[in-house]
Amino acid sequence: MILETAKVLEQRHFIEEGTENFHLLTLFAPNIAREAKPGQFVMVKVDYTLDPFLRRPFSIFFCEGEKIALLYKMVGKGTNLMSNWRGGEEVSVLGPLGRGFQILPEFPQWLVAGGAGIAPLCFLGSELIKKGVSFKIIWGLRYKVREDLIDLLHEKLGSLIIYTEDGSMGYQGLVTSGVEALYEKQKPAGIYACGPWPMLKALAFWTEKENIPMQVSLETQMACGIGACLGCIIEGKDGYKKLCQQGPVFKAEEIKWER
Amino acid sequence: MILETAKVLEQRHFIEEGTENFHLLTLFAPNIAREAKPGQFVMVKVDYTLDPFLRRPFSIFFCEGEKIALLYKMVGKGTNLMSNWRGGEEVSVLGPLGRGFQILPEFPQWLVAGGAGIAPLCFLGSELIKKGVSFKIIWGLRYKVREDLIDLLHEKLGSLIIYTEDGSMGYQGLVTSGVEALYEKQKPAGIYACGPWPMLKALAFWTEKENIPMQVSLETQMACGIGACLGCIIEGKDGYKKLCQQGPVFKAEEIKWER
Amino acid sequence: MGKINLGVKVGRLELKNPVLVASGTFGYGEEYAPLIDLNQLGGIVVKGTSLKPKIGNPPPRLAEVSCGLLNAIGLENIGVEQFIQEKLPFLKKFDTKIIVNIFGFSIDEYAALAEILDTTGIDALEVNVSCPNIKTGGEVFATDPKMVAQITQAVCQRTHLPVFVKLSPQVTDIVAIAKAAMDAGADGVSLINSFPAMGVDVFTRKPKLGNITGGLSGPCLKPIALKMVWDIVRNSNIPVIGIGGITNFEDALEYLIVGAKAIQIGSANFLNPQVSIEVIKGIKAYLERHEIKDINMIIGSLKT
Amino acid sequence: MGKINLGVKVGRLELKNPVLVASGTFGYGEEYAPLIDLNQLGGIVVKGTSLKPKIGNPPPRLAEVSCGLLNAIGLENIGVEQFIQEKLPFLKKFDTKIIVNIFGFSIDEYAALAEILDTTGIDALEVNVSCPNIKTGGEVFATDPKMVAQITQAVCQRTHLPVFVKLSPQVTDIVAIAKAAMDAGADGVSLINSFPAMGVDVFTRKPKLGNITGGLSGPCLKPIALKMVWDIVRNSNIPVIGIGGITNFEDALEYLIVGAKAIQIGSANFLNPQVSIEVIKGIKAYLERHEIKDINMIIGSLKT
Ligand SMILES: Cc1cc2nc3c(=O)[nH]c(=O)nc-3n(C[C@H](O)[C@H](O)[C@H](O)COP(=O)(O)OP(=O)(O)OC[C@H]3O[C@@H](n4cnc5c(N)ncnc54)[C@H](O)[C@@H]3O)c2cc1C
Ligand SMILES: Cc1cc2nc3c(=O)[nH]c(=O)nc-3n(C[C@H](O)[C@H](O)[C@H](O)COP(=O)(O)OP(=O)(O)OC[C@H]3O[C@@H](n4cnc5c(N)ncnc54)[C@H](O)[C@@H]3O)c2cc1C
Ligand SMILES: Cc1cc2nc3c(=O)[nH]c(=O)nc-3n(C[C@H](O)[C@H](O)[C@H](O)COP(=O)(O)O)c2cc1C
Ligand SMILES: Cc1cc2nc3c(=O)[nH]c(=O)nc-3n(C[C@H](O)[C@H](O)[C@H](O)COP(=O)(O)O)c2cc1C
Ligand code: FES
Ligand code: FES
Repeated sequence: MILETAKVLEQRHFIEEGTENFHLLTLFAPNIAREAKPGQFVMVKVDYTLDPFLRRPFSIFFCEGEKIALLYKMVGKGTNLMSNWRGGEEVSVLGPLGRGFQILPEFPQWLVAGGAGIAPLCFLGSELIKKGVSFKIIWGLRYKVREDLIDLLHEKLGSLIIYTEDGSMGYQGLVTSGVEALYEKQKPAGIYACGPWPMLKALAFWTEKENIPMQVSLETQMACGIGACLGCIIEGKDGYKKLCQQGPVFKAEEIKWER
Repeated sequence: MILETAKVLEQRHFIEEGTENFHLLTLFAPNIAREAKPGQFVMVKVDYTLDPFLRRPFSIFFCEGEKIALLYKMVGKGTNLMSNWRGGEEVSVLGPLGRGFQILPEFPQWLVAGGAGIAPLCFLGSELIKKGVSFKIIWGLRYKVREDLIDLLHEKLGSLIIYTEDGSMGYQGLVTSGVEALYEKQKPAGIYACGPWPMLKALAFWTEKENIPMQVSLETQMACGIGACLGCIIEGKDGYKKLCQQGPVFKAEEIKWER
Repeated sequence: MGKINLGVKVGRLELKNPVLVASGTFGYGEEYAPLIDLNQLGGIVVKGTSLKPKIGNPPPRLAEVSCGLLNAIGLENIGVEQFIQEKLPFLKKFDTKIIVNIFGFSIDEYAALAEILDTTGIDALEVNVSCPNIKTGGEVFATDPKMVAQITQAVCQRTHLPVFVKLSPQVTDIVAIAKAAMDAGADGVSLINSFPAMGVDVFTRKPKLGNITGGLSGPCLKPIALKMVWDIVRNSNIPVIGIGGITNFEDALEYLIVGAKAIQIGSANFLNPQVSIEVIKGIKAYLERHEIKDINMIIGSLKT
Repeated sequence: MGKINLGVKVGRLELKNPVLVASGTFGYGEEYAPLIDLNQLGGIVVKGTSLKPKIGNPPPRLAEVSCGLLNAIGLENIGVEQFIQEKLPFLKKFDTKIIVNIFGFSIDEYAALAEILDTTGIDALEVNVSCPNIKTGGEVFATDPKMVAQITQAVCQRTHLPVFVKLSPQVTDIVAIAKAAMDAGADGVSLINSFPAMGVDVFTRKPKLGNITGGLSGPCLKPIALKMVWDIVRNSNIPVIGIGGITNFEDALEYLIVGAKAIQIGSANFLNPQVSIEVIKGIKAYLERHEIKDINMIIGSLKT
């Protein structure tokens, strides 16, 4: 765990009328990059004034050499400020934090992402490629994303299966229907998933029924990111868990999915 | 008085090791430009988050056609944020505010500036040139400024007399000694001054003694800028005055200089 | 979807929408008239007014702090007579409610102000009790339920207008103070006033305000004010006007959802002179988006 | 210029510098040990500790607000026994003072905690009185001078350690509470604790916190806390530890200049884990620049 002054190497904006918008921030952060594992996250200081007040958590999207990259959506004031960062700026990054994915030996494995949930799964996918583990990656979106973002993902991960709710890219439908369709052809040895709660919940019930081990990367409000404030708890089946320290990756069966 | 969404046309940074730093922000603000008079100011919203919370007041440095320009020093978080603005950005500007200088018919007139106090006097000087009033302009600085800023001022105002405390540009000494030196050759019909309080105070005592009419542009903390909050008062000889409404330009004799 | 109703009733005071501007932050309306259409506002609460003109505190009177503003204006005002003669006629031209914020240093002064203003054609009184009681040697009225009750009663006896008592947040039990005001005849309470606070310039080692201490206002206070409004509405039926740190329509809705019947916007007017109009528009758009026909269905709708 | 003295004495507690980290924001020290050198700190106030472990409130427990943070952790902690066995040995390795923040729901619980911790080798107790008294049906101890006095006395009777009582800001008269604590035997008071507050998500119309209400902390509170410290120091000789919204050395100096003998940094640790070290460095550089040899010459040096 390192508090590092990282340098912005590049920021790419995947923005276009009618697409889901993403931003890709590449940082020179050699110390964090050296330690980072797929599924871990960083806490980014977004401003030098006090509004926004807290750091913002982001999964590591990829980690190559001395660089780490974050893929994020602009949803509020913090990410808005971040989207203005340009090459050369220095930003304070705390990481790598939390426990990452536990890579299973069996395959095939499936990586199931919803929206910005692609971020930790991309890093995981690169790692699986390195390890020679075969996997499929399914990405669910509300509507299409810009082609060059898809190109980037192809480059990192090979082919991927896309579902959009409005059918504007890939197959039409929810990512969960994609999973079920795929399941008709093949049973996975394990699933790693990241995305909105309803998606993860649906997958959790389904994998339980089908008896497929699943790891999920969850989100919650955070303050410290290092286990000190006890603010980021999430309800597990056997009590509260600190998401920043015991997670953000959990086994699906540890989590209390009914709320 | 107009609340205008102005467009940043250009920002120039007069920054160099060993110089006093200035920033020149040129705004497309046709409605404000149409009404502005020398000595008036604008209130600029510096951020879209709530820290900093208040607008920041700046004198109009020049006003040409549909453009206004602000010349400012970076002293804190608001001006720091402003210094990052680039061409094309939209910013909220309230103005023109307050009462400007009353241009006297007699000449010669002297414009005496300290530091960023040059801002309102530059606009005034341009106006005097238009009216064919002859004037001298004396600018006191702690140390030198970048040559291209001087060039810019030459272009707007013709020649100017510079005093620096460390002698790194122009004459060495305080601007007040410059005024006294000049006085040996010529008595001005009136003085307009803007700068730090001690400078204005010294000038006020001196002009009183020498019986020279002087107008000063003052500064104080402000919240509304339009006379509503009663926060910007300054002690006049006959009671408190609202700087934003009754000023920022006052006759020197109206002000209580002892504090 | 048909027309949306934004009208609310706070005690006897009917407002065409729940958005007011707060005392001391909107002058006498005339300062903002060149910048916004005053007719659109639910109401204007004018600067705190006393029997005689008041000069106020020495400068500096303002200091910016994190997400807020410190002020020590010292209740400077032109006095009630000059207000009636010079400021009120202008305000009356607009189709909006005029509420006069009054303060005194004795119960008699409050009563006298109520009487003078009763028949001037204003729409309500807001009683600022955050003043030291000069008779008891300076204890602030607002912190003692008995004193608040006495002032309220004295005011209500001398006026036919709706009366709102404006509460200070620096009390242990805000509900007790609110109840005291209601039992004494108020139509409702408005809260919060600015919070006693201070700042220091560490380089000169002097207080940032000429008066040493002042009042804190702005978004920094909102979570505190919201909780106080909630404390009152869940423990009583008292009509509440919520004040504190509102800078956009979401902030305003937070108060309404918690249970305030109307809100006031203060310091944010400085940041954005058109904020009140934007809040009204924002609330309306929110209701449309959620297909809610009447603002009153939002008020007190917090899901706990 | 010779060596600068940063050492201060707060009641019987001697600190090598006046910069502490606040309870609940620094865990048990071990979480921050990889990021900063704990030896440099004046002291560490550990997470609020109760007799038995506490599970805390349901999520969400945090919400960001303007220049601040709402939390409703619900005093989750591992209990005093587990603290002594699992956390204290690690903390003792460092050359810094260890202060344990304790809380209970009855006077007996406070007394028992004081007794258990007395001989464990910690350096002081901080008594968090912002808890509801379950015997009287939930009234918060911190708002009643009599209850604060009783708790303080019970604690002081069972321990030889310096005792600081941590005050809640939501009271009418903070000076009365501070005096009650001192008269009952405290070495000093620390203030402020977080301020009762809340937030609402206007789209779901639900409270932002699982517990509905929570405590506000952060820079938004600083001007309020500073004024409360000032109220106490100018009306008494009570040693005060100032807390609230400190994010840099200037903030810390504001408290010291007003008269606090030491300060605690809370939420800012989240923003910048190294803030406490930067504050110590900043204070030192300030003293050097102003040619002041001893931090004690700054304390209470406000020019009014
Ligand atoms: C472990 C972890 C990893 C994450 N990884 C990524 C990532 O790789 N890419 C990405 O785009 N986002 C990621 N997020 C979510 C990201 O942290 C939030 O989108 C971001 O903090 C929003 O900041 P903001 O200031 O722009 O929004 P705000 O103005 O703070 O809020 C805007 C909206 O976002 C929601 N929000 C704010 N903070 C969080 C949060 N911590 N978690 C969830 N929702 C939040 C708010 O409730 C609100 O609805 C991650 C979150 C966690 C906890
Ligand atoms: C009518 C008027 C006209 C002005 N014209 C100019 C101008 O043309 N060019 C220029 O560079 N500056 C001008 N100023 C000063 C300018 O407003 C401040 O420098 C600016 O507000 C500082 O903002 P900040 O956020 O960067 O500093 P902050 O972080 O707010 O403060 C940094 C320092 O600046 C001081 N300061 C903050 N606000 C003011 C203020 N309103 N007046 C004086 N000092 C302040 C603070 O006390 C502090 O010492 C003018 C001020 C007034 C009142
Ligand atoms: C500059 C200023 C002057 C104020 N004057 C008064 C006043 O005269 N009477 C009063 O009751 N409240 C006064 N207030 C308090 C506001 O009406 C309001 O209660 C407070 O600012 C909180 O709201 P806000 O956070 O929206 O500003 C004043 C506030 C400010 C900032
Ligand atoms: C997440 C969190 C947990 C806290 N837990 C405690 C606690 O257990 N005991 C206590 O006395 N104060 C607790 N506090 C209050 C802080 O110690 C401190 O008094 C308060 O946050 C104000 O300081 P700040 O503005 O620097 O954060 C907590 C604060 C936060 C933000
Ligand atoms: S974010 Fe603080 S404990 Fe997890
Ligand atoms: S700044 Fe508000 S009256 Fe002048």
